[in-house]
Amino acid sequence: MFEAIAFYLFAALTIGMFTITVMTSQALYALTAMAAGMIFISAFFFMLGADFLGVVQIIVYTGAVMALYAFGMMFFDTTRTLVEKRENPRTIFLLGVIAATLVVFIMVSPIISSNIEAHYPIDAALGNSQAIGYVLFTKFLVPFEVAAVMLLVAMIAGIVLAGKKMDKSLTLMAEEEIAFMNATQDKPQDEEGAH
Amino acid sequence: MQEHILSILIFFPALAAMLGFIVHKDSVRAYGITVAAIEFFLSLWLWNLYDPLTSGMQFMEQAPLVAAFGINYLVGIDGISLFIIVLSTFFTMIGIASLTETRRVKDLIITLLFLEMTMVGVFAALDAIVFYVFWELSLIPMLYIIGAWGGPLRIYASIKFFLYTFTGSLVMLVGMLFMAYFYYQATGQWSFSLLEWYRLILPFNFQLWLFAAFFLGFAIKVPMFPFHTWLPYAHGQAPTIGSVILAAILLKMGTYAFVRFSLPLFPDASVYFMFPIATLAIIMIVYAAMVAYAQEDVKQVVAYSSVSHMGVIILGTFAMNVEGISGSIFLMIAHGVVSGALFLLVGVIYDRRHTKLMSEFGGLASVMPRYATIFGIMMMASVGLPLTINFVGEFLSLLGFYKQSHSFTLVAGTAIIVGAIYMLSAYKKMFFGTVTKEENKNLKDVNKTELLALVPLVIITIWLGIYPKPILEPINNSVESIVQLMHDKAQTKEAQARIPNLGNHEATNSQQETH
Amino acid sequence: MLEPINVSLASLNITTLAPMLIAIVGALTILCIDLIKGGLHKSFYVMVSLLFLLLDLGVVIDFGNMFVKNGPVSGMFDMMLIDGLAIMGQIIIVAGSMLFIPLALTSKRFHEYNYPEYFALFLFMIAGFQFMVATDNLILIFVGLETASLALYALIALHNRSKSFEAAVKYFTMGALAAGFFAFGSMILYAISGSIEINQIASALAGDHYANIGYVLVAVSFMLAAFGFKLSMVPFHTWTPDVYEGSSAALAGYMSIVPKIAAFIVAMRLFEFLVHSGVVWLQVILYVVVVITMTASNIWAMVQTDVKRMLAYSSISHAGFVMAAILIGTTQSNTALFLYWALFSFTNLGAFTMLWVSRQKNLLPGQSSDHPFEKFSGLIKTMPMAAIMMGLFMLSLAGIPPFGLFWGKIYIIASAVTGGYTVLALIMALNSALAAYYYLKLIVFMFMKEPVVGYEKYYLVNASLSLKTIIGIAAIGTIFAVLAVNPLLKVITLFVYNSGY
Amino acid sequence: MEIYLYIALFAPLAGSLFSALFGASPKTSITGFVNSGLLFISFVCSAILLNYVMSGHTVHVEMMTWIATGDLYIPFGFVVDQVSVVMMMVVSIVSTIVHIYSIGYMDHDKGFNRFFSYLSAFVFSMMVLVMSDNFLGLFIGWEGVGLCSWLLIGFWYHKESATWAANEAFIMNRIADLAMLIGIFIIYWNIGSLQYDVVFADIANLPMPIITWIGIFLFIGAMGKSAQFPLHTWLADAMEGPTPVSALIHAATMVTAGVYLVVRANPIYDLIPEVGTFIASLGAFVAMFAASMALVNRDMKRIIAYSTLSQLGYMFVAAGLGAYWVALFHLMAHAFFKALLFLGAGNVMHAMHDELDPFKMGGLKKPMKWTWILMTLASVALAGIYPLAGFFSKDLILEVAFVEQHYILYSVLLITAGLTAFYSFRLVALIFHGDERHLEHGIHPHEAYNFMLYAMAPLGVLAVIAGMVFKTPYYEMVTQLLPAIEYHIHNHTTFWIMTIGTQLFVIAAIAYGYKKYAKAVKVDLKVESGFLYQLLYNQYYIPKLYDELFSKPYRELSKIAWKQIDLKIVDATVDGIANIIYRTGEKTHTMQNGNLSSMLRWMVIGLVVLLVLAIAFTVGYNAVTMRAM
Amino acid sequence: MEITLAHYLVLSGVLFAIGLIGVMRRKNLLMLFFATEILLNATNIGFAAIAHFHNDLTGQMFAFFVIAIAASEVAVGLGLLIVWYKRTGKIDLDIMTSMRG
Repeated sequence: MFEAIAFYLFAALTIGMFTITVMTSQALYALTAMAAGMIFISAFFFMLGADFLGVVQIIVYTGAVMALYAFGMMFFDTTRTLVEKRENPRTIFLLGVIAATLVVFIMVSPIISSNIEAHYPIDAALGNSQAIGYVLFTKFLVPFEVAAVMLLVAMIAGIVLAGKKMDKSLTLMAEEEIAFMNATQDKPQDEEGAH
Repeated sequence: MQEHILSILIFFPALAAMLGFIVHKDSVRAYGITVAAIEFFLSLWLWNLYDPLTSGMQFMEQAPLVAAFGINYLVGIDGISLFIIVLSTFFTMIGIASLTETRRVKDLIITLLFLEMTMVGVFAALDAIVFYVFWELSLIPMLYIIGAWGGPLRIYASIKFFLYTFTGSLVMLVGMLFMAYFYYQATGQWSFSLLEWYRLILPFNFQLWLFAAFFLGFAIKVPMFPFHTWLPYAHGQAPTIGSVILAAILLKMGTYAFVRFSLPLFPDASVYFMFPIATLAIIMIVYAAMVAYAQEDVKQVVAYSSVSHMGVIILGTFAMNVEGISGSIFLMIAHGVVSGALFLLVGVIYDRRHTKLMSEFGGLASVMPRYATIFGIMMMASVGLPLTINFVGEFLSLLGFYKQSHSFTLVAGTAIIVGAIYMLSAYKKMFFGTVTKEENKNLKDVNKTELLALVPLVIITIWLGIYPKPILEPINNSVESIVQLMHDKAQTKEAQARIPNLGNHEATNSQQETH
Repeated sequence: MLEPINVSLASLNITTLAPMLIAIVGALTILCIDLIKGGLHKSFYVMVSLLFLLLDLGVVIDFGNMFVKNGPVSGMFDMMLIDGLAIMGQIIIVAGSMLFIPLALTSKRFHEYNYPEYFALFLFMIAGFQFMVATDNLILIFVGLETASLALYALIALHNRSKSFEAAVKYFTMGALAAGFFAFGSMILYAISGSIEINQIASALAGDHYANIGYVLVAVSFMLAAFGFKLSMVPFHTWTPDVYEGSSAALAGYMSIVPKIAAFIVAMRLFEFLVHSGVVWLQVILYVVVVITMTASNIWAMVQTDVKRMLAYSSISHAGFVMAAILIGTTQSNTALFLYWALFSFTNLGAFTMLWVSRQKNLLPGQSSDHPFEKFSGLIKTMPMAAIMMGLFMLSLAGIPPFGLFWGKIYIIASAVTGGYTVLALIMALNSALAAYYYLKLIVFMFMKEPVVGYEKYYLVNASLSLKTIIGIAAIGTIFAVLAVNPLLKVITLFVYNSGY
Repeated sequence: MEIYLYIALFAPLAGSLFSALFGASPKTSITGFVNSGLLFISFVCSAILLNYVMSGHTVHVEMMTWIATGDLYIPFGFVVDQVSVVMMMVVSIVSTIVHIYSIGYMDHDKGFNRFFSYLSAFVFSMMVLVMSDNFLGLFIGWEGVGLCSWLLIGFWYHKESATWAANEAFIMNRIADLAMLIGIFIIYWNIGSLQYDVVFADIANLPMPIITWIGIFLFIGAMGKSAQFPLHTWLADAMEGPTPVSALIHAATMVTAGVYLVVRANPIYDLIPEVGTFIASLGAFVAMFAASMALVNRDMKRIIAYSTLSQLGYMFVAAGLGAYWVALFHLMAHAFFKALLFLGAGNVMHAMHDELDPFKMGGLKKPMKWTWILMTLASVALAGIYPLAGFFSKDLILEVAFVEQHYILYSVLLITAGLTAFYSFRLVALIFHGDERHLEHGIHPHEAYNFMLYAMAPLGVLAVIAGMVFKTPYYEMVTQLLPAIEYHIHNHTTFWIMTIGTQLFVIAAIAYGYKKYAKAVKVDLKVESGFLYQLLYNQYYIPKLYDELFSKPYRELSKIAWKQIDLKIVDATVDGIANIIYRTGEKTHTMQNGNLSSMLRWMVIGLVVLLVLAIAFTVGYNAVTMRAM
Repeated sequence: MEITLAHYLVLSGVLFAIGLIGVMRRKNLLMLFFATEILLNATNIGFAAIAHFHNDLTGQMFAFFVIAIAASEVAVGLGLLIVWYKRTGKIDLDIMTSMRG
């Protein structure tokens, strides 16, 4: 019963928050609502016994991602509301609603699962984080490492793209201009991106 | 060298074309003529080596290409392909020799040499994929020739030509793959070799579908009504050399393929479709002749006349007997010579006046008597006068089909009437009457280079009209083996009845020897 | 309680990671070198990347040899799966990349090549793709895919002009949506099978006889949408032309080959068991998608005014063509897929390289794109060799024999015939005819029109020896493909067959 | 003997090629002489062969293979037998004379050499036609003469009417040739050979309908060449050619090829008397029909042409009734006097500067005495007055008709004989007698060259004696091959009544014609505006009818076929398909509007569509499985 | 009233649909990125729930990696957005239509 109440409560909250995120015209509201929604989601994780995931959700999403977005918002000066032109709002909602209905239609039917066996069963005796640790560093070691590479890539990409060197485009400059630019600069700024 | 003569014949022009890039553009014409002449003499040598009494394939060469998929480089010739090959090399030579001042002559000659390779390749190929490769490849030089050296509508014409034929042949390709698949099912091995395919006896309904697939590819190439509309544009826009080769050789690919593929592979379907196709052929004959009669441009007259003649060839092919098929093959060669010559002739006047409208001419007989004479001879050959090359083919084709249907032949026979109508009226418009246009009064008669190209054609036209035996005999032997094959493979009652059994053809052969 | 886990190093089969590790190490090396000594010329990075890729390729080929002897190998807790598909996929990926990387050596300077990070990202991307193909775990596929994609977005954007940003943003956004689809699809699959490894999913589904057919179909819908995006199937293709146009021609050519083969391999793993288990719906849907993709993109390609956009649509069409192989799902068709793609790589890379060598820095006067058809007008007169090369690639793309793609084409059509998809075979054939029109359009411009005065100086501006070499390799590969078809066919059939496809 | 055969055959060809060498150069008399000489040689050889054949031999050679494929074997084979040798003689005599005559006639023509080339080529073709030993060989000649006829009718190619007539002749002949080809096809597929000897030996074994069809188709072929109704219009128009051509081709030789064919194929026609009757009836009809048109025509050459047509009708009557030797005999006799008549007309034309309307002539007997004599002679022969050639040949046909009890035919022919006499002498009278009307036009006529007259002389002689002298030896020789049926009216009274009656009738007709036109020419407007006169004058409106019925519709249809069907339907369909595809592209490629929102929307739409389909399938699938359970 | 897997899956589906709506209707690129985060979060709930009901850790792992991916995407996305903003001064995607057709 408690579980049900909690589920419905958080479900309503999450849906509400995300609806605000999607519908509001204020970027700040959207951001805040999303951050709230993420936290509510972590509640589900806790409810489902995925403690580690819940923590990660809060730290990564609400902490890192939101901070990044907030930083972005400041950079973009989105306090002034952007007037969004809307064409065919009805189509959009229709599509959304259809998608939701269809998915729900399928989802409500019970899964006939005669022979599903857990490959990595959750051992009640083991804490969630520990269990995760086990799995992560055995079975999912490779994806874990690749995820590290991915983050590295993302970092490099982010830095390079946001870097100053992008301000002047060699692609668009004539060869003479590039030569002139290189000559006038005392020191080539090549390392900048890597730092 | 003799074992590889076909490969040499196929790839020599291509190699020469590559080297041609290096030749200086002032000398490239001489180079082109030299190469084409060597090629022509090679093909004559091939003829010389060819044993006319054997009916099978000769000079076969085989090399694995995609062995895993059963594709082999497999070439060989029989009496049917031999002469079309000779015709191709001959016309390339004549064509290059008769080239007048042209823009970018180097490109043109190199293109022509590539074209020659594809033409020889198509007729020598005995592997379906190799055949297809050359078949498609031949489109490209022609596309370029029409598109780069053609008239004002050249781009439209060339694209139409290309896409139309390409579309048809893609359907044919699917048919070929099917055929190979059936072979695979039957034997557990992939093969595209025609000779292997000949041994397959397909169920009737498969034959029908496959026949239809091949038919589309061939019919567009021929071109058969109602797929013919690319032809007038292609001819109308192409430079002289393009039209000559298109009419003389490229169209023959379609009819040749009918004989090579459709008939022996699908004898029952061929018989089943005989009358629909004959109907189309008759429409081609009469309708194209009428359209030709209505033309204002002399080149279009010749173009539509080609369609009309191709109708007779198709009819002969689908006569399914030795007379008809031999006749149609002979007519292919004949029509090649004659229509090639006619296009050359149109080119002669086009070079002088830069128009092809018949209303611009009139009375040319008095200004250009030699031209008028040659044109007249070729026209009469086109009309099918006995003792010219066309007659033999036309007569045999119609004779052959008469065996199958009397009434169809009667209607198809109007070819000789309607053909005379448009040809004579065109001739009259151009050559008879008085010279009315000032520009025409001082036209120069055909010059030496042009004569060099035309006179051999005239000689061939008459020589083979009087003495077709050197060509007809090898053709006959090869055709007999095809007809026998068809008879042996035929399953339906109708096909067995319609395709004659030449079981005793050894006997008939010896009979002929005693004549 | 906490039992120590004993894992023998041998059973891990760590070597299965070797190729990707080489690429990653290469990327890191480049980054480190840049730290130590900056300002090195791009040719240095090109060669270093090339060396690492060469190593990578060597290892993959060695895997190939082992595969022939021992069959599929798995490693790292069954995370890695080195089967024939993985090996061939990696060969195409790495070889394609090796042909691509020298394209950086243009005579003009472009922004991206000024970054050592560009090359590092490039190698990371390759590693990502390699992971993607060398596993049947959806997580690793996802992570590998994202690694590669994120790197790719950056590579596109690094070209540094508004069009490339636009392209990157569009690609990125749609990619994010597709990632959502992928995740959701995986979730449903997980829900019904309790596993995220494709072979286990397959056996689980087969085990309960597709009782959850609704779930399966919804999952497949999401997966189709996700891979439809990657493989640019209509209507998930909309990014393709814009992204190709926005990125440099070299990268566009690269994108048309390498990411797609990776996605194809995953699609093969994911969809073929479904096709085989008689999910009629999937057959129908794939059929429709394949046909629409081929036809619609061909039709759209006809009306393009920019060569690169035309080639973009053309590569959509080729992808649709190859997708048919997955629909057919026989050994022959899967073989055909690889054959086709190998041959397509050469030709398409050649075609895009031809665009790349003619890339001027600014737009042509009076034009709104880099490579309008007019730029190539009358090329045969100004630069005959270039025209012939470009014409060659166009003919090959159109499937004119005996050039490269023709052999792939007939093999795919043949597999359709053998697989019983007669109508599909016909549609594929007729689509080739449609396609011929727009390839021909470029040929018409090059060979049959007069040059536009003033444009000739923009052609071949970017050519350098290495670019020309690449074009030469592509041309040789295209012309003499026929000689390579037989060995390729044998090897591929062996690999595909022994991988169980 | 073979050598003579080859010489007779190829001498004209040699002449033709020789002249062709000079074809484009200005006149060189040498061509005329050489050709005439060669033809004379041909004539001599023919005569030698005749002599040989008279003694009961025949010569049969096979020069070489022509077409051999399948079971078909056609050689270039030539046979000189009793029938062909007659034709050879006729052809070589008349052509030699015409050649010599032409040297004078074409004296001032630019195309002198060309003319001789064509003319000799014609003789060669004709020789092939008559000497061939198979049907296809005959067809070679058949088409060859058609070609030469086309060349020679259109010889003055700058004249629109000439070229038009040439084409008309060629095309009309082609219509008939098609039938002939079909006939040949039937023969081949039923007998397996085209050699005369084989065919005639086996023909009787065929079923009746097939023989009938063969007969009909071959005869249609003959109708074209011999200008029988309804394919007759070209002959009159063919008079646009130079007059020697008319003499040789359109009177003496080519047009009789049809008769020759029927005579040659007598074993076939013997088996199908119904067809024979039809041929005879048609012949009789044409005889009268053509004669009636000749009555009022105002063109000298056309009158003679109609007369030729009429005489061909006679021949067909004979051939149709099985009197092949009679037909051939009349053919021969007719060749002589009709050629003479034409050549005479040629002299007149020369004198009158190519004026053809006899109403503008008159009184020419003074300046052109010899011509007058010769033409009168020819006309008398034509009219069939004893003892000239026409009497023996033409009256024989009347007798045949009578003996065979075809009294209608007989009466028709009899009337026609009267008409023939009338128009012949109307012509003679108009030209040579009466006022010198030509003076008004400022023409001063003169006699032709002497050598032309000398050349004509043998024909004159032949026209006189051919019947009397040749009949018996001819009969003896020819009946070795042809059915030897003597046509005698056994009742002597009847015979004499008929003979004398016919003679009187004809003489009366001559007298009437002479009287009416010899003195002054009165133009009776009332008669001339009458329906009958107009009908005859306009050739029964048949040329107009053909024009309206065939030429114009064909032209219009052709235009429609091209402009409407070919361009607007067939081609437009092809282009239409291409355009639809292209338009679709143009219309729909805007879905790629570059806006990221719509791109994302497309993706979602794609997903939703997939989901909809998935659910639909699931529901359907479940429903099916439920029912199955 | 038991909370079953279906409840969670439905919730996941609804959230996903909300995300889809956001993706479709947003013209502000930044807020568009928010919507893509919602998509991924929606699946995460699903994964966690399935893991719970299957008593299997794999789902949680997947969710974990999804979070990682989402984070990486944000980094690259923002990077792209920054260059775009620097170049144009706007983050409105409607102006991003220089390529079309």
